[in-house]
Amino acid sequence: MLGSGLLQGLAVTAKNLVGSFHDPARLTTVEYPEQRTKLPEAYRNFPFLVSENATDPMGTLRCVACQICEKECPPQCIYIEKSKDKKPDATGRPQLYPTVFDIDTSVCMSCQICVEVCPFDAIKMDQVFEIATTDRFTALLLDREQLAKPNDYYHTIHPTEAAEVDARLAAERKAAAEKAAAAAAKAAAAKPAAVAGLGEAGAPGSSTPATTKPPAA
Amino acid sequence: MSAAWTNIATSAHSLLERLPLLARDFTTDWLPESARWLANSLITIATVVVAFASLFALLTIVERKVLARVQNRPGPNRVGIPFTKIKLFGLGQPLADGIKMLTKEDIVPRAADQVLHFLAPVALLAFSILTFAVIPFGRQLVPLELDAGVLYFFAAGAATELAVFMAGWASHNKYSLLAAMRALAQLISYELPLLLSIVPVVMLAGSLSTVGIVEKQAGWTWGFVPHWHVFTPWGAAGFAIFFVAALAESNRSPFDRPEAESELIAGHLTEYSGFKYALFFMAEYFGMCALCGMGVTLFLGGWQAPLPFLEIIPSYFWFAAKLLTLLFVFMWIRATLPRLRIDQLTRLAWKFLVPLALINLGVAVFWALTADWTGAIRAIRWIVAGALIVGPFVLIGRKLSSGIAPRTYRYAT
Amino acid sequence: MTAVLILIAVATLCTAAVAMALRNLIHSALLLIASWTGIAAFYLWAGAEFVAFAQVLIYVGAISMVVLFAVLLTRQSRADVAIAPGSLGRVVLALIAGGAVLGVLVGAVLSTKFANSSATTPTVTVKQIGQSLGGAHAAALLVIGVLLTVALLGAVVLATTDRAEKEDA
Amino acid sequence: MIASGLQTTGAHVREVHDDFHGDLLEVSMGPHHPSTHGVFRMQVTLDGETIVKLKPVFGYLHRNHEKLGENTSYLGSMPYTDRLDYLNSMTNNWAYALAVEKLAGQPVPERAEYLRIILAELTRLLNHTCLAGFLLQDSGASGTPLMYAFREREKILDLFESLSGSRMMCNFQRFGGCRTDASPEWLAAAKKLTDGYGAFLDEYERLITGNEILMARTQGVGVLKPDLAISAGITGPMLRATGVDYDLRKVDAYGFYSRFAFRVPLGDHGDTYDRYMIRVLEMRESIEILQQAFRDLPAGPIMDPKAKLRGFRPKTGEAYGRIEGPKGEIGFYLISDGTPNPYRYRVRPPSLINLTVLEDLCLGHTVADAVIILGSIDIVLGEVDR
Amino acid sequence: MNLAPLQLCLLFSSALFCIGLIGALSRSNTILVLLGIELMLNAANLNFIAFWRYGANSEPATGVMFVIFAIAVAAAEAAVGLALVITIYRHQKNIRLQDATRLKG
Repeated sequence: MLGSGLLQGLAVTAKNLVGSFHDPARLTTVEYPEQRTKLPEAYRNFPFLVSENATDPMGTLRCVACQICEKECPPQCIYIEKSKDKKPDATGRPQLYPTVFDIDTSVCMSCQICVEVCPFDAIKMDQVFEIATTDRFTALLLDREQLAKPNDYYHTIHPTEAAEVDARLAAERKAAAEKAAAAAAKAAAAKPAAVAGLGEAGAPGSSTPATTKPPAA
Repeated sequence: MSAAWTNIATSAHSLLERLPLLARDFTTDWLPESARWLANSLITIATVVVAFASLFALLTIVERKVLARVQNRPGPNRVGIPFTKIKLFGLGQPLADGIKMLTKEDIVPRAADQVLHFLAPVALLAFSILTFAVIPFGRQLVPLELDAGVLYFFAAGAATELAVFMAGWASHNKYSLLAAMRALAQLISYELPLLLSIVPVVMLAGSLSTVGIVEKQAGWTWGFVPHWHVFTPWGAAGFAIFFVAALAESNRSPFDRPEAESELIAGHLTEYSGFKYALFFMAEYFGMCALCGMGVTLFLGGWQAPLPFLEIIPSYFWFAAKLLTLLFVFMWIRATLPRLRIDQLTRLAWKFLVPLALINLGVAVFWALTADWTGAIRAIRWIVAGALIVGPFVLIGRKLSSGIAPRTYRYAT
Repeated sequence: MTAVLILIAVATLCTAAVAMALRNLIHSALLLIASWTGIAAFYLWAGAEFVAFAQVLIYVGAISMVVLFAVLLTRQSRADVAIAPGSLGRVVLALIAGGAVLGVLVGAVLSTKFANSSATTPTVTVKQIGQSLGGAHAAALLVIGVLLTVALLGAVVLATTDRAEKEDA
Repeated sequence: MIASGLQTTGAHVREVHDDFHGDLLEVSMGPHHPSTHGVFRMQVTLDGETIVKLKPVFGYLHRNHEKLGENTSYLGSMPYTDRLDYLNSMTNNWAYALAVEKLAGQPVPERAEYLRIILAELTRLLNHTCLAGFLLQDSGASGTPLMYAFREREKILDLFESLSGSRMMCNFQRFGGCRTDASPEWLAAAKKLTDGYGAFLDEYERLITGNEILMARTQGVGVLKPDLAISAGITGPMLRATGVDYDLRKVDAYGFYSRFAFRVPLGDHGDTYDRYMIRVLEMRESIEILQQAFRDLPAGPIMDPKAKLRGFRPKTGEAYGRIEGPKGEIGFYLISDGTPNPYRYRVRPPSLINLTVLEDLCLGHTVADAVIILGSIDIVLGEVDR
Repeated sequence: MNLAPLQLCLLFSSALFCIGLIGALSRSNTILVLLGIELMLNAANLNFIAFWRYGANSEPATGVMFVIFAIAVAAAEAAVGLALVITIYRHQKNIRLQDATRLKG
């Protein structure tokens, strides 16, 4: 009372004034373009499409154009056109692929639901946040080529998550390969002589483990 | 030997002390006698204006820095020397701000009173510069030595309120108008405690001349307690009242009612932009500097050194140091306190500061009458004077703050 | 010196005359304040600096505020600004009366031979003023003090509203 | 004179012409005004500086939230709830998840419930800290308390970001659990923050709570009577500041709140100071809850294994899920017709309902008071306008 | 015409007095009437200073004293006068002098 509260307040501000010169807990400013904080691994901004192979990103997209994300996206910012033909994916199995895959990042609200609903681990959240542009119409509409980023990029931004995904994919593919091999063996047992050679070629991807790195070439 | 040294030291000191005057006389020496007076005056005016304009530039950045540091931010630190990477702790900021202000579009609302809208910042700046005329910046450095200097200061200062009103009214904006009303109410209320708080000083110094008042505060008790007015019971109370009233007169937080940004946008400045806004800003800082300068002159011993051996340092340096300290306290208070409501503000003036200032006047009379008490009886003088101030302070403060108190809270069971 | 006086006089008279003629109350008040400042300048010119500062402090600092407050508190609608019928006649009458008074005064001033004025400016220091206030004019000072107190109380009583929520303004 | 001049300018300076109150002034505060916390407008009629009439105008931020909810899948509405009260996305998520879980009869694993409580209490800290800062900013404290508040808020947001990937739009809860699990490092960081929060509150209170100016500004200003509060449906700290003991954490004991020991602070005056202090005291209780939650957090899954992400179609029915959000009772009312989208989706926004008494609180006070009263109601326009 | 400075001052004050008089007589706005009266007071003050400056002075400070007291009286007059104006405004919702015909509100 009688001004003691005011004096107390002045003491606190004086302490902070002095503290900001020597106490890093008090001066928490990070001067952005020069200094940057480390982004947390979970940080998400806009989605990107995972491709298995950096040299041929369009050929190795994990996306099979199933359009689940397009349907689930709350603000409806994804537009996909399914291919008419099938192309072999990273595992060599023939798959549909998106001929058009657009994300309007001016609409996208970074909710990550597309990532959660994707059964193929094909779409993931990016961490690029310096996306300012002078062109607000076309520059924010990202197409398939701009969205595709290699798997090792995914590893650099979300290492833990990517390792889990890769392990899971490897397990799935191994299981699939084993199943295919078992089926082939069964078939081979049934027709030992005629299709013995074909049985080995029947699962071409089985010999290649799930590519976490692009081939050395 | 030592006497010789003392002599040299004294002469060096006096040379340093009179350096500004010598420099001025040197420049105007070649002029005929009749023109020299005019030239000297012009040089004085130019020096004061340039000095305080640079101080203003410095203060803007310092204030932002202090506010920022109090708020745990680094503050503006980017602008340095252009086209280089040198940042100089952001000292180039005022320059950049100045360029920005100058090049911004000057918008005058269509319905505004064009002439008054233009005149308001000009008048404000003119009057606030006028107040510097009687402040003694150093031992011989007073631009205009007036017999009624203190009266002049407050006369010139009173006119600045008018400019605030003009700005608010001329803008033809409701926020500005409300701000103008608030400004009037606030300034009328605080003029009184401001003047009353300096009456004891004038009374005990026996002079309305600023130089005379400063010279009265020379000397030390026991060789280390300066005879500044603030070191007497009535002086301390008077200084506190003066300080609070000065905060209000210069529209500084917690009395920045007229431009309370959280309710009145920018008050009377709402419709001002560009250079006119900069003029307002400048005038406000000038007014603040002038009031602080007056506070230093009246209560803090003006250009007197705090300790005898420190007299070696020239007097104008001491004035500047005290002025900057007071300005820093202004900033510090701004960084800490929330704003008062307009009725609380006027109530504080009329029901608290004015009675206290009147009581303080009585204490000053007591002090003057007991000037010849010596020895142990002096302690009684101090006790009586102190009690006469603290008692009413507590009583009136209790009365004023009745109904507001920290509360305790209960919890649901 | 005379030129300065004439300059001050012209400025003061012009502002006062325009202030009295203007329709806009705020402009009138501000111009009158300028006029009062001109009078203060005259006091300075005449060497009465204490009076000049008192004039500025009281007229520009205080009375002007009260006037502006009154103007703002009695804001009027458009109807009030219109010239009331018959006011033209009043203006003419006022001009005639004012002109007559001016004529008499000017005639009197011009026809009077004043005693040789002292060439030296009489100096009056603040100390002297203080001494005569406390000495010869002490009674007047007390009366003025009482008058001001009564005026203050009277103004407060007059301006206080009956409404309960208006408090100590 | 002034009237004639003002009439020529835009609509915002129109004079009220009234035979009896010729000197009333109508001022439109907002939608672009520094103190209205977003695009909110207070149309105030002033007699001098005293408010004789106040009309809140809102809807400038209307985004069709409820209709969107009816046209989006249950999951798709989750990120939209973030954007209701964008300071408190975690509690919005929880309230919505609770409603859907009620609708679908979806159980939630124990660890997820604990995580929800941790996040909700962190959100409460965050919201109340912000409020204290904004309130002081509104009363003119040059930003210092606000900056201190934001310094602490930033730490909580960092926690949210490292857990959910986004500072404010967390989109964290799912029907039947939470989206990601909290790592031990995250829990350690959160615990550290909680341990240090009391010290911050102490400093903050030293700075401002005992401040005579603040007390003079807030005590006795904007008094809300308990009966008016109840009949207007006021909830949250604003209701408890009037002395009504109503906290959904105790009343509903949703989640595992019944397992936690905490107290509910109550005010006796219902004025702005009480509203501020109740929030400060609630923060201290939140710290208690957080400490207990960190102590008792069980291991286990965070997602019910039977929970469905895609093709989620709750059976026909209706449900109302409500929790004690930082601002009051935030509730979601859902009607399912068996399709993937809700048939009816309705939000009970505490900000809007608490705002309804604004005029009652402000009448007879000055403009300056209206600003801090509005600040103490604690609205977020995203939730008011939806 | 060769005028003594004192005569100039007196002419100045006469003119100011008449402006105040004309204003006070011709305007119907109470505030302006009050201001006209203030001007007349000021004109009188001018005379005091003029005679103090140029007249044969018996006592050095008399003119100054007169002006100081006159200013104090003027301040009191302004305060009471404007309070009256506000009261009139409250009663009749305008401040036209002609309408203020009743002493009782």
